Amino acid sequence: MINRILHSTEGRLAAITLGVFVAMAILVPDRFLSPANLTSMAFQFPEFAILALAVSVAMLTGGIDLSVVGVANLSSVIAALFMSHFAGDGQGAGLLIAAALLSLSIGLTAGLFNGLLVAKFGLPPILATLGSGLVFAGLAIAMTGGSAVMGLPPAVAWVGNGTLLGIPVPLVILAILAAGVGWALKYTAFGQKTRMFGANPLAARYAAMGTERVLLKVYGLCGMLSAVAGLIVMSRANSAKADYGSSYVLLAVLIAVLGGVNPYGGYGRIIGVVLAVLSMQFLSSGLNLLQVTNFAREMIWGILLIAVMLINLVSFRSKP
Amino acid sequence: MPTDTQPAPLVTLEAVTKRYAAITALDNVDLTIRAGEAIGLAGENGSGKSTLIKVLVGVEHESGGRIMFDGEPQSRLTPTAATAAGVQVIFQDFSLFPNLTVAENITMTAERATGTVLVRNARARARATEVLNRVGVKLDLDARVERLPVAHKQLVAICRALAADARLIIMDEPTTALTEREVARLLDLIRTLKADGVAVLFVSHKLGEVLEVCETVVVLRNGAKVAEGPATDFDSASLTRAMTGRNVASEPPAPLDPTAPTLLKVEGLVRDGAFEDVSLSLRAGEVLGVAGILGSGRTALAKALFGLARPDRGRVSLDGQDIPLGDPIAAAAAGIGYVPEDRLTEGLFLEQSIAHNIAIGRFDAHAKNGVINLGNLWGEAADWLKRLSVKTPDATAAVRSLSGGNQQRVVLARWMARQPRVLILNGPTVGVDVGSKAEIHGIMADLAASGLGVIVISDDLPELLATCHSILVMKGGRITEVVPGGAGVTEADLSHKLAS
Amino acid sequence: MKSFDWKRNEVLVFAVIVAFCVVAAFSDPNFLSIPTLTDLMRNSIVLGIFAVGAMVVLVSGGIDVSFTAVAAFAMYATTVMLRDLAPDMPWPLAFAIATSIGAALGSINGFLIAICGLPTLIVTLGTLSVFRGFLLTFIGTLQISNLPPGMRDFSRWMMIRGTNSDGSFYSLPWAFMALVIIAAATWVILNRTMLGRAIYAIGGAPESARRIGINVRRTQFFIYVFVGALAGLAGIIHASMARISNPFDLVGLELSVIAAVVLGGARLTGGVGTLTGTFLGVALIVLVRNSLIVIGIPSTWQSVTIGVLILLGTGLPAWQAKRAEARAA
Amino acid sequence: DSHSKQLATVVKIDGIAWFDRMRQGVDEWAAETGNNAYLVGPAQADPQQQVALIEDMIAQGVDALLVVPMSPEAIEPVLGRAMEAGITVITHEAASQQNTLYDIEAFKNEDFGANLMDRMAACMGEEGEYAVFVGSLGSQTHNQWVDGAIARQMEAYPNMTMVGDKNETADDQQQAYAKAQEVLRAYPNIKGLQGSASTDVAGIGLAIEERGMEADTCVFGTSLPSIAGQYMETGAVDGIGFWDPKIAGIAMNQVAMMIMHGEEITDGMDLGLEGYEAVTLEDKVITGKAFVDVDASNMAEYNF
Ligand SMILES: Nc1ncnc2c1ncn2[C@@H]1O[C@H](COP(=O)(O)OP(=O)(O)OP(=O)(O)O)[C@@H](O)[C@H]1O
Ligand SMILES: Nc1ncnc2c1ncn2[C@@H]1O[C@H](COP(=O)(O)OP(=O)(O)OP(=O)(O)O)[C@@H](O)[C@H]1O
Ligand SMILES: [Mg+2]
Ligand SMILES: [Mg+2]
Repeated sequence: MINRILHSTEGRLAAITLGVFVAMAILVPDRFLSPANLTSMAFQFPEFAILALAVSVAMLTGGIDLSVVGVANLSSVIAALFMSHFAGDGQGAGLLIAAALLSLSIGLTAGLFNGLLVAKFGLPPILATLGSGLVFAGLAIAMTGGSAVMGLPPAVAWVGNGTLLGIPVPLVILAILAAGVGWALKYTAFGQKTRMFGANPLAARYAAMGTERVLLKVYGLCGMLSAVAGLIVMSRANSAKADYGSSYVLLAVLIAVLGGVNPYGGYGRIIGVVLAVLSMQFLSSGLNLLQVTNFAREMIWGILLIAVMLINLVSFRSKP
Repeated sequence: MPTDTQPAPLVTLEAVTKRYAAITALDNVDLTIRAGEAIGLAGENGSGKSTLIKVLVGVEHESGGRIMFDGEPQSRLTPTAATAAGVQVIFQDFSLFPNLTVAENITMTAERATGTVLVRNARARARATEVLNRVGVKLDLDARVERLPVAHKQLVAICRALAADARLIIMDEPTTALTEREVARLLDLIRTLKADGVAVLFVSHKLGEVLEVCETVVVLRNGAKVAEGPATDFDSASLTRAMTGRNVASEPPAPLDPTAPTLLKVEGLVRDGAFEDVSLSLRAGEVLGVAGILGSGRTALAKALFGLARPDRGRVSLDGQDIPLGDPIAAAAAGIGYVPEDRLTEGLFLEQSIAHNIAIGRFDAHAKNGVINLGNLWGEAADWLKRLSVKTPDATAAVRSLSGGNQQRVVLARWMARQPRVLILNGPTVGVDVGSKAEIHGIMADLAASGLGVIVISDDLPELLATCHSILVMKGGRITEVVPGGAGVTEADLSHKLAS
Repeated sequence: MKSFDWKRNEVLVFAVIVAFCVVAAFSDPNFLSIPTLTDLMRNSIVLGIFAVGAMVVLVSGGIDVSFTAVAAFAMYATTVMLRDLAPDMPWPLAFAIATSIGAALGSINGFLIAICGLPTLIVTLGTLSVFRGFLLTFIGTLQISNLPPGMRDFSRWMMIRGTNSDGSFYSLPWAFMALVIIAAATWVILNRTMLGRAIYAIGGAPESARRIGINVRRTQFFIYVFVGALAGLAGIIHASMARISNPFDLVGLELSVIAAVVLGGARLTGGVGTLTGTFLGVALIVLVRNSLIVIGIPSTWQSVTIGVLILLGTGLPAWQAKRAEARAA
Repeated sequence: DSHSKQLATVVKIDGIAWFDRMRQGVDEWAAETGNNAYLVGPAQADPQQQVALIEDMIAQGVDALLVVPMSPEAIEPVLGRAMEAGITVITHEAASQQNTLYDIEAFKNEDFGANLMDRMAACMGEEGEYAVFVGSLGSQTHNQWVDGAIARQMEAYPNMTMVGDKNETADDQQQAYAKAQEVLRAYPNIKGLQGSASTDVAGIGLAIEERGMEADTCVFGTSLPSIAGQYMETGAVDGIGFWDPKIAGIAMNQVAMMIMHGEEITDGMDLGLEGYEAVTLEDKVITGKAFVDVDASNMAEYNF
């Protein structure tokens, strides 16, 4: 049984995540396991986990989305401008819903733009999204002059800071999105096509699969996920700005890869991504409690990534 | 015969075994190759031919047994050592460098063998030109190989092997992409090589070629050597029996019902630079062959019919309904299917499961509001595996694990599951063994019998003659003639019509 | 005879550069001047060396995002070493040390990629974090602005010097020669040696390369060591010219460098890339980054401009290639 | 023991000279008072990472949080949570911060900017073109300095003109250098350049040195002697202004301690620290008079 678990990438990752958790619980037992710390962690990781989810979906097709943070900020800046413009009218929740829909549609549009670049114009995804990410971030700067948009209605705070039945709202949103994306990849025609396209784009074309549509949908989905992450960031910062979370791009890529998503396409499971996010967060918070400098944390992430790859390698080789 | 005066054989294999995990790809194979000798290596798909070659040149390492060059045992042979010993290979997949030029590809191995550190362009180009002349083809030395048609790539691969001063040239199915004329040229070349004392190990599914050029024939089955003897002892039938362990007979196509309705109608189709003014019609139950020499536009036509390329002018209609041009999805929806030339890159999702490879076109059909009924989907895939008797214990295994013939059946099953009206097969039996080949021909006949229209593009003239009701001859992008299939015309006639 | 291919990326990028210069010259007649040229050349040195390395890796079918961390590491470690142990060390020795540190870090990439066979993107993404994290955790975080005299001497060593009509100076440091030498050496390796052929070969078809006896692992290992060494050298040149050794520097440039190289026609899938294209790509990026004020684009729109440029620069050729492919199909 | 408190100073980014100087102050203060006071900062200059770090500090159960915000707006909610949890929150360089007990400012930002302008104008002979640089267009303090300077120029120096927009340097010396080159090319007659990020004047100074324009230009800005010193030596940079982050760090910890001990902060109070001898209190903002003017003549007095 244990052997079976350790034979799958996700199984090994689960073991590692558990290992990190136990190690931290032993090293700083009182504080790591304290409710305050557990809640704090639960508030922290959803925003970049959602970005990692978006990157993973793009990676499944053999692409990548480096524009996630740009999209998140552009959509939240526009939503914030919208809300601060109408905030005086006092209809908090209604305004929030309208703003959320607006930001989702911005995310979708930005994502479709990426999809268009990749599918119709044949740009390599890494450059298409690098360039479009700069454009999205740049538009947000141009709209705001670089400063933060404030004056949001109080209802906004609930998205990033509230709880639902005692569970942090961002975590609830993440759970719904992860489950939804995981389910869609497995049980819908779109999900199956995404995976198959990633495995061999040329053969997908020869099999009369609508490859352009699939790519458009994939990047559109990435854009919407990014917009959700943007909403959470906006709510947690109670403002929107063009450069929030700019360090999350490479982190999201790192998490996706650590989660076992094949950057060349065709393989990846959402459960792996979730486990990778958890192990990162446990490590990160634990090391903070141990007062290890944040630079060491960066190093340890890198080591973790390479170590997981090496372990995968060794266990692939030792298969009978 | 006084054995002591005879030099040690060029290559000797003693009880060579190669295992990949559970699979025994080579099982105690003995083989001797002497200077100036051509040996034909025959066997069905997956019988171990390519593996034998890889072991012989150090790309893979034997799990047991001994390899000797000139009587010297070789321990842990490397490609460099094999090249140094004068062994050159034309790999089944050509193993060329698509990003390099023709000249660079041809001279790469030879130049490396000289041990030079610096590139000697002038010398290399002279060498490449010389070899190209010897093979009798004209190619632009500076063209990137990725831009060449398949046949030219194969010629480059052949030239590369010739450019090095080889003592043994191994040819793993070197004629699959070549037309009759080029094959004849290659066979001539092999005779010259032999006269010069070069040995040739010739692997081919085209039994006629093997028997024509080789003096000895070795037959592998399931990795083991099952027959060996002078070529004169074999004929096509006995060789087939040795390879498959049974008799395979080809049947002529069932006669076409003269009242069958017209399915596909193509009128004045033009794609500048590829084909001109193509008109044809295909009836239900008809198998239509397309023959032509290299670059005659057959593949371009097939792709245009399937929407992978957009024709400049003309109409295509199915059951009287016009099909939008340049859109494979519309073509597939209208009922046209296409089994591509290159199975590995265009046909299969190698790392994905066999079931996925079959189901690729059926996701939408089994989905309601986008949600797939997985039970039905996999059930259907399993059903097709059974109907086409694909040999695999497990539909969830990666399709890579199947042999060529079974892989081709998977691609066929994918299209059959979509119940097309017209199926276009491009090189349906390329790299497929005799046994599987006959079965694939059987599947084609069944399809036609069930009312489909089938278009077959092939370089294998006997195949076209045996399976088609009529055959279109394409030359320079135009259909120049329509000849009847079956016994209506002989292979030599057809070959002449193409070449003239 | 090779016929000239007008559709190559190089031509396109060159045309964009010319167009940009024309617009800039119209809005500011002083734009077309020697100081502009020397400024651009000076600003291209470090990016150019990085780009050469990135190009070689792309040609071999890999991708390296860790080179900026290697450069920062080599640069800062060398400065610290000089400051604490041998302040009077002449610059050639210091440069040799930085280059060796770069090569050593590159060999870690090489080991993981060539020997262990891990995917290049993942490895270098990991080592990017590791090198940077190690540098900042164990070697130091404070920028050193009092550079050892050797490094300062190097930065003041001018190849070209002149006075403008308005009395200001322009100058080009000898550091530019480093770029020229590296370009020449890389050109020889790629185009005139069998090693270079092997690099193109493994980028085009690794399995075929293995079959004809090219030692793929050794070649890959060499590439990552070479790129590491280049990065180390670029790092120390950067510190010398900026007169400051800042361990936070450089990291973050990696994707722009890769974008410049691809702009110049190198393929992300490997096997294709030229030095001419690479330098044109670098020139374009440097030009745009440093001349937006001149053509009147406010800095709030800078990010959009560079983004659009990357999209156009990679998009037009990609679209052309796609159409050409559709035609050839 | 029960008197010892845990005070976490969370800064914009860890590892740079400025905050290392602040750490010195925090460490000295901790040693002196016997409290567990320390300084932390994110590895990258990203407001979200600072938020995450503050979350972790709250979870650790610190008694006081002393924050130098990367972006005051972004940390409003998390500081709100900290205050709800009963943590004593003090900020620095964030006069607009809502969720804080007190914000400590070394000086009034507009005054500081105007002071730099006065020094630059004097150097320029009160006439000619000048340009301004900010670390980022979104940085409140940088913009206040520069706006204060521009306002001062408008009212007092009619013969001076600003050329171009605010130039953004991303707090990066290399970018400041490239931007300065560009400005020098675009406006060859320029006489004044004013920087905001501590690395701005260094980048500008390098560009000036390379062109040999040390004597023709006046470069002023916020910086530290350790960064700008070598350019002040050659005259490429003419003068810098700053406040001592070490004292600011001590001030934050001190004020927090006073509050936890129930002491009240009043207008005109003496915090017992250099430059904070008579602070003004306006709403929540405690403002000192702690700016230091440095040029080549007195730079040797400051070793950071
Ligand atoms: N790398 C490998 N790993 C596992 N099994 C392999 C590998 N390479 C070949 N095989 C297996 O070894 C057997 C022999 O394969 P081989 O390619 O030598 O056959 P072949 O006679 O050349 O067939 P074909 O006519 O299709 O070229 C097959 O069953 C194949 O699946
Ligand atoms: N003589 C030629 N040499 C090279 N290319 C040619 C020549 N004639 C035509 N072509 C081009 O080659 C392309 C490929 O032709 P196509 O593949 O349709 O030929 P084919 O007869 O189907 O070949 P095969 O079936 O052997 O692949 C066409 O698009 C055409 O533009
Ligand atoms: Mg084979
Ligand atoms: Mg063809």
